[in-house]
Amino acid sequence: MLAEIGVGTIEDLFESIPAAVRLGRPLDLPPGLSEAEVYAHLRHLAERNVCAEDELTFVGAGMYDHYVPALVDSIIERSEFLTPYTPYQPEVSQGTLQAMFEYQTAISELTGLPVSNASVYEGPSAVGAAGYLARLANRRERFVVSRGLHPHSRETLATMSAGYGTEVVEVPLTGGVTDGDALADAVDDRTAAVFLQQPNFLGAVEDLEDLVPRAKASGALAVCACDPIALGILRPPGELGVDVAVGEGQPLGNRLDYGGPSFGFFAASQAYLRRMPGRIAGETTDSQGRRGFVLTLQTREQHIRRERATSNICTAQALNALAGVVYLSWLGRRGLVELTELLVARTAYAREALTARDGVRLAHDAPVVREFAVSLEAPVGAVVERCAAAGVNPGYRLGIDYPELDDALLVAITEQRSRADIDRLAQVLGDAVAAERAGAAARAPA
Amino acid sequence: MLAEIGVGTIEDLFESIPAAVRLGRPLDLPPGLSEAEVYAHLRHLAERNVCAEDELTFVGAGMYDHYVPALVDSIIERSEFLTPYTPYQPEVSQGTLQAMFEYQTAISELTGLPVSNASVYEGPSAVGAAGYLARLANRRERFVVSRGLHPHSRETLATMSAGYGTEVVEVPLTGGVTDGDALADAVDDRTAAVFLQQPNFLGAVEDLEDLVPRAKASGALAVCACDPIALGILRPPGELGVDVAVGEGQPLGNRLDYGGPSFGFFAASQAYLRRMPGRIAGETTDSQGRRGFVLTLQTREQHIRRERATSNICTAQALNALAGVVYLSWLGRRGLVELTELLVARTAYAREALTARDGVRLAHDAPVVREFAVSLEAPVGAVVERCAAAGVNPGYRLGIDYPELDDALLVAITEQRSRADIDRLAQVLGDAVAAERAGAAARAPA
Amino acid sequence: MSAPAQTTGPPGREPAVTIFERSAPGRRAFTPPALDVPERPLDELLPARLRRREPARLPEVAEPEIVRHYNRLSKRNFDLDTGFYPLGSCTMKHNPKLHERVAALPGNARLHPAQDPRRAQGALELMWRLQGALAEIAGLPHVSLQPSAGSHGELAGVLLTRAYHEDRGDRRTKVLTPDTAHGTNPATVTMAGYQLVKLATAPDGGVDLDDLRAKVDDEVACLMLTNPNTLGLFDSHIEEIAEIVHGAGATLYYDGANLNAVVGISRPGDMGFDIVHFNLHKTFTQPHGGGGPGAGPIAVSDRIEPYLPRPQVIRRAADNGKEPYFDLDFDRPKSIGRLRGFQGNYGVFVRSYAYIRSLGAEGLREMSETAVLNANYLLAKLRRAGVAEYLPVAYDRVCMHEFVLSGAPMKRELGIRTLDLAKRLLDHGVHPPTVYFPLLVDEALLVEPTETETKETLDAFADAVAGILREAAREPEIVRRAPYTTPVGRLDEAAAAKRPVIRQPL
Amino acid sequence: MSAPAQTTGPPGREPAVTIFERSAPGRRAFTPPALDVPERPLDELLPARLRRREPARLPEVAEPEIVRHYNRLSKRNFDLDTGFYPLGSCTMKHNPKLHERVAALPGNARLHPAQDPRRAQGALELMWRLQGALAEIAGLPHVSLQPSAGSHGELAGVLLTRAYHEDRGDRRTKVLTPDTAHGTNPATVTMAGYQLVKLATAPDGGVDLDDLRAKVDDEVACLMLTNPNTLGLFDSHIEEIAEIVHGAGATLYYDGANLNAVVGISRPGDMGFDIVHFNLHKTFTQPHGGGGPGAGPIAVSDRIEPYLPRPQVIRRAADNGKEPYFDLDFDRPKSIGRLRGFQGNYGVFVRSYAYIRSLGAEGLREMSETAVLNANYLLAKLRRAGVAEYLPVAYDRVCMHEFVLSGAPMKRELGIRTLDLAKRLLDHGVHPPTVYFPLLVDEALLVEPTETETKETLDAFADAVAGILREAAREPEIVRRAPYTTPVGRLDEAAAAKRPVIRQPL
Ligand SMILES: Cc1ncc(COP(=O)(O)O)c(C=O)c1O
Ligand SMILES: Cc1ncc(COP(=O)(O)O)c(C=O)c1O
Repeated sequence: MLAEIGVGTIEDLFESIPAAVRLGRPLDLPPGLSEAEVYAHLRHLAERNVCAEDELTFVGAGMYDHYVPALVDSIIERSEFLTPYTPYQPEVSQGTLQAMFEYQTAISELTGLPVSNASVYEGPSAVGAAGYLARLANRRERFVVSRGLHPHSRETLATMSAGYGTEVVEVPLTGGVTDGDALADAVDDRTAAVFLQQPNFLGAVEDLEDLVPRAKASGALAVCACDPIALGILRPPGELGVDVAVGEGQPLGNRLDYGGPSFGFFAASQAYLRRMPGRIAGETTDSQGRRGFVLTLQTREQHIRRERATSNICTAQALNALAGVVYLSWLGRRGLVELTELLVARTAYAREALTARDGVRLAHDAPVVREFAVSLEAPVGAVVERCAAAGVNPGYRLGIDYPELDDALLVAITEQRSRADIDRLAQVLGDAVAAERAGAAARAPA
Repeated sequence: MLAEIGVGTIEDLFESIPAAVRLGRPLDLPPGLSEAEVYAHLRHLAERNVCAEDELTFVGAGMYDHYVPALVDSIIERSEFLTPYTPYQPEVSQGTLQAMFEYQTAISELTGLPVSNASVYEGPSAVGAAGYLARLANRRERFVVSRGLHPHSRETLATMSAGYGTEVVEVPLTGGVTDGDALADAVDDRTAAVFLQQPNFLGAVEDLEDLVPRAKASGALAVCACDPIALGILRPPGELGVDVAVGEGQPLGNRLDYGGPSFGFFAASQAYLRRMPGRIAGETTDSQGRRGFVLTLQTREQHIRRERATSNICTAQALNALAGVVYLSWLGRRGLVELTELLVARTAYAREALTARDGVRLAHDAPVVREFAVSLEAPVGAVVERCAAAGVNPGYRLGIDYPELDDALLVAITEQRSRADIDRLAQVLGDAVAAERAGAAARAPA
Repeated sequence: MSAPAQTTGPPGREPAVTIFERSAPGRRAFTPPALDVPERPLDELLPARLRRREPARLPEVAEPEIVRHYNRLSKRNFDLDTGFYPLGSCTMKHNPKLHERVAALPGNARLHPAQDPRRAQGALELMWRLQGALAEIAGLPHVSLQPSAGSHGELAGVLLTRAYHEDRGDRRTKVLTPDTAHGTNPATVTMAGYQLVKLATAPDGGVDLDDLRAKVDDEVACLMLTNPNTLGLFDSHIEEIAEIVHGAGATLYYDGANLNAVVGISRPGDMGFDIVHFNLHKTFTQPHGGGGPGAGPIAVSDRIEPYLPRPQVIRRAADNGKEPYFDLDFDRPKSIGRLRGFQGNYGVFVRSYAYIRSLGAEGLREMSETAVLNANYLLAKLRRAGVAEYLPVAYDRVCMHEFVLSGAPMKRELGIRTLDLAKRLLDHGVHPPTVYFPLLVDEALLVEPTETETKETLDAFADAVAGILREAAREPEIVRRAPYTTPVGRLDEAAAAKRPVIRQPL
Repeated sequence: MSAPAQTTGPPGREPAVTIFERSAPGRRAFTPPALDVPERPLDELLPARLRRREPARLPEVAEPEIVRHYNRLSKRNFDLDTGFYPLGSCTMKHNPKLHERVAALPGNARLHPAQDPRRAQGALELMWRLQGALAEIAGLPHVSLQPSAGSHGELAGVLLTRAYHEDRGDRRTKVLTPDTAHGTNPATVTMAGYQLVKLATAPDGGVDLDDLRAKVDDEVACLMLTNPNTLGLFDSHIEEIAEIVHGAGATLYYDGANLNAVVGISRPGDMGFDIVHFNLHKTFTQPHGGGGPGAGPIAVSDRIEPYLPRPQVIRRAADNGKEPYFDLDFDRPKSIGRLRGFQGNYGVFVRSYAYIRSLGAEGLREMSETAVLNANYLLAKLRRAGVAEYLPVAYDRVCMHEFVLSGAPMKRELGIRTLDLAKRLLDHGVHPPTVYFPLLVDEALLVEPTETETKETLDAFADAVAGILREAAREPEIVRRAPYTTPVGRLDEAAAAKRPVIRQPL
């Protein structure tokens, strides 16, 4: 091959690289390994993680241990979906493009909004992207954010705001839900957008019917981050005046993967069609009138509009979104309802089972779908460790993000947590709290 | 749909079944479960097995813990290979048929025999099938079998002999290998076939160059069961006059699967082309002269020849054979040699490392490729239990099949057992033997 | 405008190239682990005279080419996950994806068959539970999972029959099978050392009872039957047949390939059968893999039990009041012995067990009801589509899970053979039914839709068949020269058999 | 004779039907676990006013139809495992199958991101090791794995630049990018609140140094570069560029999309870059998935480190002389904060780490050497095949891992646009190169073969291009109306944008 090129050595091909910037030594990395050795090494690393198969876990906090049907894996593992690039050549990408179209339809159905893109990175960055949309749409410079919004979303929004230049003010929670009056006070005519979450981070279902009109009172956009599973039973945000609905797509057929890859969904009302970030698939016909699909409205995008693009996103999460629409097809129209009703029933049961134990109280009594918060009359960290020792992960420590809830635990239920599992949690958690209190009493001065 | 058929109820469709033979009650089986529940149930069952990921295992005895490359799974999981039936319609089965043709070529290369079928069930039944071929070929009624043949093969041959009417006589081993003189004495002009194994069950490499001519002296067929991996370094049986070479295909890219499904390979000299059992793919052309592949020589088979067929086999192990040829392509011409040379080197090392420990002796000193036998000066069962407690499975207890080797252990090495692993085995096994001997000494009357 | 010739065209349509032809010296996918033991001359370890002189000429290819090669090959297959596959007698039902997942769990996939039973309790329990479920479904108390496929189960069954008779000092020489029997039945009879005697089929499609009475005698060891039989018809005289056969001291063998019609509805044991084989790759969803793997467990009555293959999976009561545990029982003095290595196709058992647990008692019965419903619906639909004139049903009765059409009139009137129809169906994106089986029916077309197909799919199939018949009436040549849309056209099988090229010349 | 019209033809060729159109009331794949808690009226648990009135109109389909639907859809895609995919700037190299296996290990796939770090040591160690490897490859000491893709890494990088300057009380307003830059660069600049200033390209394809000197001033926060750039050329003046940029107090940002050319050969850090992003889905084999997932980790110099996103994966020395352990560090007062939820696209990290361990130091260097060799070989081969007359290389220099041809003469002489050539290539079973990028080059064709392709594949591509040019000279209409062998022909994108139908009307 070198002869064909007309050079003597491979070295010659790198002549354009000045000597001064050549590495001139081997990389300081270990030598290569055979496949069996790499597999063994990674298996040993993986075994040092305590995963959802190793303990009975009730951690949620934005990502949930739902069962991922085998059919989802079998489809997304097909090389025809797994290995192609973004569908730049529609004639040989109809599979991906039609799947995007189907995905957009499903998200539109869940959110009650007519416009969905084909995915963004994940939940919190989707919130940041919604902020950018609002910023460009009404050129205002202020965001009002409910404290019920996922802490990662609030932080991501703040990080991105430092770039596109917006200030972020927070509205407190009362009784577990966003304080409507405080919200109304916080919103003014400089407010670009108001950010809510449904259900909010504490699992509480927000009264969007009340909040959204107040949020939009002076022309701000209403943005709502949603749990897509909960949307199976809750009023769709679009029905309640929300302008942009976003969220973390992981619960829809994506594995936990220690946090990613998953996908973010992004839906909006018709008014923002041409301000959407990311890819959008659209239906059209070919030269012979055959139905087909293409990437459309590309003049929004970075590769065409460059510095005037609605977003800089390029590679997104197409494969994860495919898993999402396959999962939703697997659940189906009735299945999603049945799933959410099961979650509501088991969550109500869990709420009672846990609070029936001494030293465990509800942190709020707002209605919930699949996650709720309890306050413990014992140090949460110590209680969690006792539970872990018993093979139970009782939930997420709210104190990590909410100093005011340092005594609270956020408990999530999925269809993989049976009544027996919940009873076990109540037992183990109750015992741990009791043990900690006993210990504290013993340590207390007589 | 019932209306279209013109009946009132589904019951009506079963009228031809007399009431007396109707079940008339629900099956006494548990009610159905959701996918997540079935998965959880089977995962819990699987966790109650100690598999090759849970212990350091040196068990072989016909099936080996080789690394199965991810590429093999990714190919055999493709629904186009996984779900079709036997390729009865060649125009839409070229994938399967060409893969069979490639597989036949690879097996022919390994065995040094020109004719290979597309697979039989597994190793031992392949030996039985070879017996049936010989029985029909020369109508003789006597089989001579080396005691080095896998005990499962010997038993399967006996089971099938009871059907097609042959008697089976056994030739002993001396020094770990088939006794050539005893073999010569056992063979007579009533002998239909002589059965050898390479390497034999004790891991010893047989001197086929010496044995085969003696086996064939009075017109019997020479049948040899082979370890396909060992054939990467050993003289191919076809070169040494073997008429039929068969074997267990599991080591070629098939998982252990607690014994199956795997595949049996079956190769023979040209003389037996039309006596082969099972499917054979052949090359041909289509109406437009395009190259293609079909199932050929079908007049041998049960669906055409019926009671005069060369075998009753129908469904075989096509998918497992596909894994086999993909694995052999992955190893490649040089890779198979390098793999076997590594096995030979590590096995020699292991033989020395183990016998360096007190109370561990070679059970035979014949040359070996990847498996060898040691004798222990302590009760093997108790030693194995001590090793198991230390997370090591030291090998297969030969006493199970060879009363005369009740003190012996058969130890197998694969590329997944490193020098460090072998050192650990030597340590654990040596300690176990020592402990048992100490115990025995203590118990012994002063 | 169609694609000019010089293009390779879409994937799967390019000329066939084998993996050996893609080989180039020095390429490789596998790299061995580094040699970590002291290097020693090979001759010391393994004398040169025992070693190969030339490496086996395996292909030299890197992973990307292997992946592309087999990926493209796969595109030259039609498969069940792509379209309708009504291949009669093969029960091409959907294979749930869950089954591949559970079979691949390391505790199953990487469990060595020689593992001590005490350390394989999960696998043995699964096998034990599967045996119990199959026994209940068969209506026979004892099960061996060992046989590797249906035909292997048949061999086991006839060998059991032999052992049973011989144990009673009764040497019999003949086995009966109806002329509708699948080829594996007669082939098995010979392999098991018996002489085959064929039974005629009565006008109603069942066994000709007079012929049976005439041929049954104390030389007959066994009658092998399929019920519903290969015509898709349930033999209503089964009780009488059993009486006659048992009256002569012979055993009655049930070929379970058609069990999909009657699970939870009628049990072979209750019909009077002594021995039953199951095709787990048919009724119980093991994917067919292009010709296997499968599994052919057998269920038997008490009198046959002593002869079952070795080892048997059993549950032992533990002494000192501990949990009972599962074990392999080798201590079976009257056993016919092993039929294969180790314990059977365990990976297949996992899938079938998962299937039985997913459906449950009710689901299994619904499975059979729907299979029979779909078959009768398709038959009615075909009639309505007007195909009966050229493709009449061979036996005009309510069918079970499948039915047989005869292409004889089509051949007579239109000059189209069943084979032509089958090939033309390929252009409609469906796999043809089984053709020319059972042999009894002239130009037979054996159609088995299975329970996992939708009404829409069945309707589309009926329309396709009707369309082809119309097409044939107009322009028979189109059908005779089909298929057109497949990777290759009709292949020259005669040439392949005359001058067999069954391996790549290297 | 071609297939008569009424046949659906081969799988993947049938008319498009959506999963919603396959829906039929009452069908389902999912069945929920039985309700195992006391049943209570829903209104008690969740007030009706908060609940949906109508279920979302998701499709009603059973597993077999879902499988077939997406299986058939998949056959309408061209993919890397099927054929050559020289999509410039996208590094479509083979994705080793091992990576999917290790990513799917339960310890990875089912690990919750909020798991206590003490119980996620394996994952954190993997991330820590990957950070170290990427730092060594970049020649910059500090790495954050958080960004989800290249463009996300760019945003992180420019926000870091902003934080760096502002922390020093230095408010800057402009960011420079060359006119060859990828669209994500300018889009990122705006998103990060900066004003974009474009730099001209010199005749040698590098940055126009005079233009740079003219435009650089103390308002400039950063220069974003790709090196080798999107022309596939290494900018030999990189040291001088760095000097100029740093001289003005600005940072130098490295867009790592083209890193595949120089791994182990030349390091961005050594070139003077302050911030680098990696595209793990390019250089480090994460499969592209039809548009993601990916990951865009960043590596930075000491002065940028304080501002890195939160949390960082660190190794802590344990007190009482225990093993050091791995942890998430949130205590980073100057951090720009989070860019996303949790710790990043961990599944992508697993694949990239497996890749780095498989290749090792030498393998990684060979990877880049071969990528550059293949690109130059293909360029030479194309020349020899005589395409230069119509498709000259845009900048006639030794290229790195990719090169740009200009279709301008082809358009002029033959009336064939680069788009036409691309579409006709589809009929040859290869994916076309990137077209119309970089914008700088008229009728651009950006070709990146990657290191995992064989000489045979490159030769076949060169022949295909040459053949199309000959064909175009003879009968241009054939090329202008291509493709012919794809599931659909050229699609009307204008209509799609004019009257957007972006969801199924239900
Ligand atoms: C009626 C009948 N009997 C027996 C068999 C043989 O079963 P197997 O292919 O599993 O050996 C078949 C398979 O097609 C069959 O249809
Ligand atoms: C040169 C260049 N920069 C940046 C990007 C953006 O990377 P990503 O798609 O990962 O966001 C790309 C992707 O095509 C690219 O080619």
